[in-house]
Amino acid sequence: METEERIVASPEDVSGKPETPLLDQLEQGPWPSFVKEIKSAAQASEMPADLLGQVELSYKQKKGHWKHGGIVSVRGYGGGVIGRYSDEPEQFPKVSQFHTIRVNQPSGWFYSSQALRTLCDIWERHGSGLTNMHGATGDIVLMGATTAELEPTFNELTAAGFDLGGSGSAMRTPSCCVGEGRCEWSCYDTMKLCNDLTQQYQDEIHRPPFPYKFKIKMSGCPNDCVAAAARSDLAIIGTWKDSIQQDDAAVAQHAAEGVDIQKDVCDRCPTHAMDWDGQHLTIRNEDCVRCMHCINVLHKALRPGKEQGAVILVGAKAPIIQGALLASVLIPFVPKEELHETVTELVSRIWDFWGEYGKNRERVGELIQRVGLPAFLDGIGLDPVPEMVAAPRDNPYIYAHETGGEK
Amino acid sequence: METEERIVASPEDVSGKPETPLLDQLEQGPWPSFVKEIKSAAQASEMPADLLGQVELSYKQKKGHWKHGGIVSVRGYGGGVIGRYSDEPEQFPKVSQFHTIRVNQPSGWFYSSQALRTLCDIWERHGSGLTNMHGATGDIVLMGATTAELEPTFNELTAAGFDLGGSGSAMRTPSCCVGEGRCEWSCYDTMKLCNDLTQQYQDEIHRPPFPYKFKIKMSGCPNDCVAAAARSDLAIIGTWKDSIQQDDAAVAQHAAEGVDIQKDVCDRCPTHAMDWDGQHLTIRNEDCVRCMHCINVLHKALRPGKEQGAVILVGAKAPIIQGALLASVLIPFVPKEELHETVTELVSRIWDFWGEYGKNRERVGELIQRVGLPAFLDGIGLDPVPEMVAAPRDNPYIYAHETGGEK
Amino acid sequence: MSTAIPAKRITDIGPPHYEQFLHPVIKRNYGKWRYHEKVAPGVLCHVAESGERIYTVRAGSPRLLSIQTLRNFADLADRYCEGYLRFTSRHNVEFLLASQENVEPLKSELFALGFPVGGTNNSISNIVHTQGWVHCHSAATDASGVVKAVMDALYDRFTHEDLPGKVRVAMACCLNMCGAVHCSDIAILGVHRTPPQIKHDNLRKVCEVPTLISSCPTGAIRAATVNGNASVEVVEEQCMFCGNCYTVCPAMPLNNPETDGLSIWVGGKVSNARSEPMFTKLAVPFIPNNPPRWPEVVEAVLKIIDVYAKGARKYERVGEWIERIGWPRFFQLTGFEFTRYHIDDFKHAGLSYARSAHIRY
Amino acid sequence: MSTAIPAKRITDIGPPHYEQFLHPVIKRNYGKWRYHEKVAPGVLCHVAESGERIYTVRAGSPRLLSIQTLRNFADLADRYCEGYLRFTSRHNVEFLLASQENVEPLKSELFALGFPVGGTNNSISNIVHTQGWVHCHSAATDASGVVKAVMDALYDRFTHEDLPGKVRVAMACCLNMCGAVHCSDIAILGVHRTPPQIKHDNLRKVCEVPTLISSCPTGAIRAATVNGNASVEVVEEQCMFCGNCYTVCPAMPLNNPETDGLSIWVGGKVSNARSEPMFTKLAVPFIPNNPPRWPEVVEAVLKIIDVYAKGARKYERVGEWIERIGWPRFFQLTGFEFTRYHIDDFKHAGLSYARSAHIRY
Ligand code: SRM
Ligand code: SRM
Ligand code: SRM
Ligand code: SRM
Ligand code: SF4
Ligand code: SF4
Ligand code: SF4
Ligand code: SF4
Ligand code: SF4
Ligand code: SF4
Ligand code: SF4
Ligand code: SF4
Repeated sequence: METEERIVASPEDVSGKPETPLLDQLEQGPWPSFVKEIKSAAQASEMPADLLGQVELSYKQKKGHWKHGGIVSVRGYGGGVIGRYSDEPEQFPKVSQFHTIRVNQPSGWFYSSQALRTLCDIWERHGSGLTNMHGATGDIVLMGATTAELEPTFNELTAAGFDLGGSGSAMRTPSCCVGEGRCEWSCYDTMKLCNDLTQQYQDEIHRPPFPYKFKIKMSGCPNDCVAAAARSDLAIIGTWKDSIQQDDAAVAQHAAEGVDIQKDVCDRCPTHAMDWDGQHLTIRNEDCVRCMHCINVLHKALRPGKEQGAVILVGAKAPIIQGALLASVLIPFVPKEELHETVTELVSRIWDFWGEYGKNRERVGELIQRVGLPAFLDGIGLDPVPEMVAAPRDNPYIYAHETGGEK
Repeated sequence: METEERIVASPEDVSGKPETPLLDQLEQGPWPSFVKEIKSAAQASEMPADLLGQVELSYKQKKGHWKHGGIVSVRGYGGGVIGRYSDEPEQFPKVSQFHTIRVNQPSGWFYSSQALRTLCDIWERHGSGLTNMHGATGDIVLMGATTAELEPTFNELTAAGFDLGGSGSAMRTPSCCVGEGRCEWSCYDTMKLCNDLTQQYQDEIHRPPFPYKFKIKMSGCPNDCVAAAARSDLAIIGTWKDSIQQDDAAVAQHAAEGVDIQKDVCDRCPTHAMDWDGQHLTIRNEDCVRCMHCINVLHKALRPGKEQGAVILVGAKAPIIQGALLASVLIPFVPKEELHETVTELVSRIWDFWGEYGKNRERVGELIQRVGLPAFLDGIGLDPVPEMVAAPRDNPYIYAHETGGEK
Repeated sequence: MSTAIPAKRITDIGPPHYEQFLHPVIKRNYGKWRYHEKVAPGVLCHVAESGERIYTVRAGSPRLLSIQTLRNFADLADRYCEGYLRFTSRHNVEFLLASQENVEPLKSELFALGFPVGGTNNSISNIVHTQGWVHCHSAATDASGVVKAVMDALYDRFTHEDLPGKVRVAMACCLNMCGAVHCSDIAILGVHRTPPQIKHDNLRKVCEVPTLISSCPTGAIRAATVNGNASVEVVEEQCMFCGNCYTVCPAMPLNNPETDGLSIWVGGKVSNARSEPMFTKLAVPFIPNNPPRWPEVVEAVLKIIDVYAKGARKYERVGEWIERIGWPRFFQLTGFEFTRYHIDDFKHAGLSYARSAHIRY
Repeated sequence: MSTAIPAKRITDIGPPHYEQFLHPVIKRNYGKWRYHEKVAPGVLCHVAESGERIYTVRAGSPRLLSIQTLRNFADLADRYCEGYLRFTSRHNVEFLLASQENVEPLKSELFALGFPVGGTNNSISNIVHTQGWVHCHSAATDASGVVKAVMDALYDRFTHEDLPGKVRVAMACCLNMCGAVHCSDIAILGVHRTPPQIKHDNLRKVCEVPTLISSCPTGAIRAATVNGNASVEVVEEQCMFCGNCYTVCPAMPLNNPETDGLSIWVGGKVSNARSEPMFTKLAVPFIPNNPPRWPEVVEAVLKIIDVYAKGARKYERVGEWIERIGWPRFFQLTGFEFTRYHIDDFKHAGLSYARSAHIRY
């Protein structure tokens, strides 16, 4: 059972701030130091020093000192703030309330220096001066606010054009790779779609309406630079339908520059869809699974095809509760022109089904695991296609009732 | 619910035997016909004609006409006979009792013409004259005996040197590939081991002692010509530890005879363990997973290594009850000299654990699925090795109690 | 019928020792084989380190054999093989010859008797199969008849070695899957599709109710009192017709001529050659029983072999070929419909969903 | 502290539109990029169809940044980038330059400020991580400290592109795995190893008992009366310390300084390049918390990277390399012990057993 003895952190140094011999060791070494960052923030706020003190205590005791957060937010919103309280408020009064504010990032995490400074100024006025750029979901995380400062911070943020992201059983802040902003491989405009969906679902982001969280992430190609397939309930991954665009001269140039095309490209193609005769590269596009490898390596010579769009996958998540899931294919291809409409329609059907059948704290992926993909497809009105499965069933335990014995 | 109307099979022809217009169609066509076989057996017994009649009825009605078998056997044995009764005994009196006798085949299904004739003669005296050469488990199946003839048949069989195989919750008749009898790839003497184990476990074969059936199958190499990995509770599959034996001249000869060594051999090696420079084949044996493919194709040039033995796998079975299982690795390598001893010891530990923890009708493989491989290993006293798993766990749900929190 | 009953009862002697059944060439070279040659379809020659050779002539068999046929085999063995022969793990018969000259005469005699020589290398060997209506109470279809119809159509594939790789076809008449149907290149499987018809009158007499209830993998069976008898009921929506309840209790038959039939499965294998062993996967969920020649089954099997033969690379087994071209293409090429039944919904179903953006268009 | 509170309350406006934050070169060539060049570690050049070029300089970040540092970044952006910059999905900062001449001066300034340039191509980029003792109630370890210690050791791997392929390292401080720890080349994961310490006094006040009971994936939690209070009990053998009960109920903390610690996982990936995405697999089940520098964790990570760097073929990710050499060799090469904990025993455990005779010796 929990040890009840109270260890006092560290003797305070002359300035009245606690000494932090353990954390100070993390100022050493070449990688930028979060301890330095906290100390630097201490120039403008009293909170960072108490944060350091409490973390030092944790380092000493090998134990966290935060209490399970209660629900705090701004007026009219049901999320966007993670409440956090110290369990040693007497020792560290400045972090007795130390909430984080999730501020919705601009698509692709692009900023002007001016916008960054505006955020800094607001945060200097209202909080600890500490941030995460960014949170794992994608938000700007303003780390360390008292309850009283939430509303004022929010008001300044919205005045400056920023708004809160999601938390709780809500639509979470969507995020996307840089896409057409700076990548030649993007098969649709990830930043636009991300922004459009974020704007479209403001209500679902700010007022949790679901059985549990719902995340959408968008990558412009199968490299999936935003790890959508691992951690979003709906992953929209750019791809193409026609043939890889190929520039033979550039292939030759890569070869001349030392790329071993047989070994490093052809032999690593997952479906062996390529042949290299020392002169010419032939791609059997009907065998290509759009893995991106050859394009990645021959980056000046090959590009995704021209008939672009995305594959939509569903249900990824971390292990809690029933085990981690990778996203699985729901719609094999949506032309980029139809993406916004298709996603909107799909999301609304998924939310309806999930709202009706999802259990408390059951992610969409777990719901599908529980009821089975066929039932889920029925529920959202999608026809089964073989692209949805790695392979058809290998057990003969077929429920064939729906048809009264006739299929 | 079952239709209760009785349809009479076919009008009898002049000879008093039923006409079989449907089955007669199966005498046509080039493949040897089981209908012809049944008719030919009818020369010496009255049973085959009634069998034909009943099967014709089944063809007409699209429905079997055998009753669920009761337990019948010979004196002192608990198995070896599958009881079978017609549900139309009035119409087909000669097959009102139509049991099959499972006769344990000689290792490798080798016979002398004399032994075959002895079996035929015994079966002519006591049964229908119909056989399966062989049953799916491997037995000689004498098909169609009355209860009264079981004991006399058995006595003649044992007098001739034959004995019954297994059925029910027993050790089943072991079987093996031809192995050293006629295969250059056999890494241990499958026929001898099969015969030794069969003799050793006579009691377990004849007097069902287990929660369910237990099957052992032996293949001399990873080609697994007896499909052990798919359908035996214990699969003993020959393999080797050192390097593939290679005859360079013969490799060259294969190449000269038109084998495309790069494409058909190297490119198909699952771990790309081979290089062919047009002249010489180099095998990186440390990468080889002993799949047999290169040996199969270059059958005059390559052979398994000299340090031979077997990998022991456990738990294969058909779907009933919890889904089909392929065998999984239990001991990655046993030198051939130690095989008999190791298998004997292993089998006895498995039977002990299974006897104690196995549920009724739970195969060993299903028991392992239920309790988990770690618990099974503890139970039989084997240390875990990485060869047992395709990959280590991918979920963080680790029960770490056994060590009181310390691992 | 019986005549000579031996005086003393002999038991637990096990099978006769195989050594006495080995051809002298085999006996002399046992465990000392060097390589083998592919002589012709159905004919192999194994060469020993000693230089001695043993020829094998393999003939197809319906497996259900009369003693008359077995005696014919014995005669042939005497004539050409010094009296030695064997059967294979796929139920073919193999004649073992010391002299190459005997190969052709033996082949002619076998063909004349109606037993084709073949089944070796990249051909289609015998269909491993089960009892069906000929002997089993559990069967949703016949086995021998389906096999005969299919093998008639595959005859040339047996006598020729012109496929990309080995193709193993298997057939089982119910979900018990006696054989290795669950790991075959192509499998034909008898299926029931309606829940057991409970014989309430005698259920208590012939079955142990708790065992019966616990036999159901989906927990569909519950204790119930019917017409005053202690019996059981089946929650029909939970039943997937596995027949396990019938195996443990004769009062639970599933046979139903209206709804019984067959299904087709593809892409399994057992050997470790190249790829690891694989389970067979669903291709066609249901084909009605259509005896005596099950033409729809024959057609489906031929279709698969046809597209496989055209599309697979050398040595690729059916499952390896499909993995390379992808399941969508398989359904396209065969014209089989992809339905909700193809999507697994049993225990580990969730792991069968396509978890990547790897897609062929 | 607060000063200028706006008159009218503004809500639901969403984030500012990204367009206003795009560098003019990017704006002009948006969606019209042609190819990119690999200039140097941490430096990319994207070339548009128009011929225009945008240079990217990527710098490593501890992610936990003070406003002072952000202002420094803004100053640099003004100086070299016409005021434009971005952050990456792995929390690095990227400066966007129209002129190649500015690249070196910017790099120098960044290094001088303590922010290394690198993380591109086949280097080790930033460790995606979580809150740890700095902000989360659930943490079994710290995150920022572990990351700092590991990245200090991996510094040269960040500033050089000399690995066979990309290596993505991730860290999460509890099983909630905020991030993509479950799909990373190398993952460091905080783990609890003792069941929740139930606060029976206030459980009823702060939690809904039925929700709490149903939160447990293994059904380990049962209703119970303790000291007269309605509360719950945990069947300890059924608990695998996932912490889900604590997430739904503050009266179930798992933190325990004696038994909390870390585990190491390997071989996951997210990209579809070559192989499909893969989950991370267990390498080291437990390493005790050893702040401030967690030397055993650093050592284990370095060990993996070391053997990977030596053994992998070009472009092979860690998981692909292990699949090729096999797990037994991985354990051999790293010297990590293979234990019963490595063998899965959760829901789909049975499918993780090695189901073939494919073995390397
Ligand atoms: C701040 C952040 C981590 C970070 O350091 O960046 C975070 C922090 C927390 N996460 Fe998370 N999650 C964060 C991204 C993620 C991600 C990654 C993602 O979104 O891409 C995941 C994995 C993907 C997924 O959703 O499955 C993630 C999976 C979880 C889970 C497990 C959910 C599951 O279904 O498996 C929980 C538990 C829960 O929701 O009850 C959780 C719960 C939490 C809580 C709220 C703790 C709790 O038990 O209630 C953490 C608050 C910490 C704190 O005090 O600051 N967090 N969490 C990330 C959000 C910042 C942002 O808004 O940008
Ligand atoms: C005769 C034979 C089929 C054949 O035509 O060759 C056969 C026939 C029967 N099998 Fe089988 N099995 C036969 C080999 C197999 C095999 C193949 C093997 O042994 O290699 C299997 C799959 C491998 C396995 O064991 O998993 C097999 C899996 C089953 C099962 C499902 C067992 C399971 O655990 O999944 C059952 C059901 C049962 O045991 O209750 C079963 C049950 C039966 C019964 C006894 C029917 C029953 O429900 O009780 C069948 C009797 C048919 C009859 O009246 O003749 N039979 N059975 C095979 C035995 C002949 C012999 O001794 O040589
Ligand atoms: C006679 C027999 C063993 C026995 O004891 O009865 C046998 C004998 C040989 N097998 Fe086999 N295999 C026999 C059943 C099997 C089985 C089991 C089965 O089919 O149920 C398998 C596993 C099939 C599977 O994976 O589903 C099997 C997979 C192989 C392979 C691997 C083929 C592959 O690429 O997957 C080879 C190698 C080859 O053919 O190149 C092989 C090779 C051989 C060789 C060449 C071995 C040798 O050097 O003598 C033998 C002649 C093969 C031929 O038919 O051309 N044998 N072989 C079996 C003949 C069955 C039949 O009548 O057709
Ligand atoms: C900037 C960023 C996107 C963003 O919107 O922020 C990005 C940008 C690029 N990625 Fe990425 N990737 C970015 C995160 C990712 C992620 C996500 C992650 O790490 O969490 C992945 C998936 C990782 C995984 O599989 O676990 C990712 C997998 C790839 C790959 C596939 C590599 C592989 O072989 O598996 C490529 C192709 C390549 O590098 O050849 C790629 C290639 C690229 C290219 C070359 C695309 C291009 O033409 O511009 C960009 C420069 C890459 C570089 O670092 O050398 N990017 N890339 C992300 C930079 C993160 C960082 O700071 O390090
Ligand atoms: S996911 Fe594809 S399009 Fe997006 S940044 Fe990565 S490589 Fe470019
Ligand atoms: S994108 Fe991938 S699958 Fe397609 S040809 Fe290139 S390497 Fe092969
Ligand atoms: S399993 Fe191997 S040893 Fe046995 S017959 Fe087949 S190829 Fe020969
Ligand atoms: S036996 Fe198989 S794995 Fe080994 S070298 Fe030959 S083809 Fe490769
Ligand atoms: S598969 Fe089913 S019906 Fe056929 S023999 Fe086996 S148990 Fe009987
Ligand atoms: S057939 Fe199978 S699923 Fe249906 S009730 Fe019987 S045991 Fe249960
Ligand atoms: S991983 Fe766990 S401890 Fe770390 S931030 Fe997420 S919820 Fe908190
Ligand atoms: S920690 Fe997880 S397994 Fe243990 S009681 Fe809580 S919810 Fe259940």
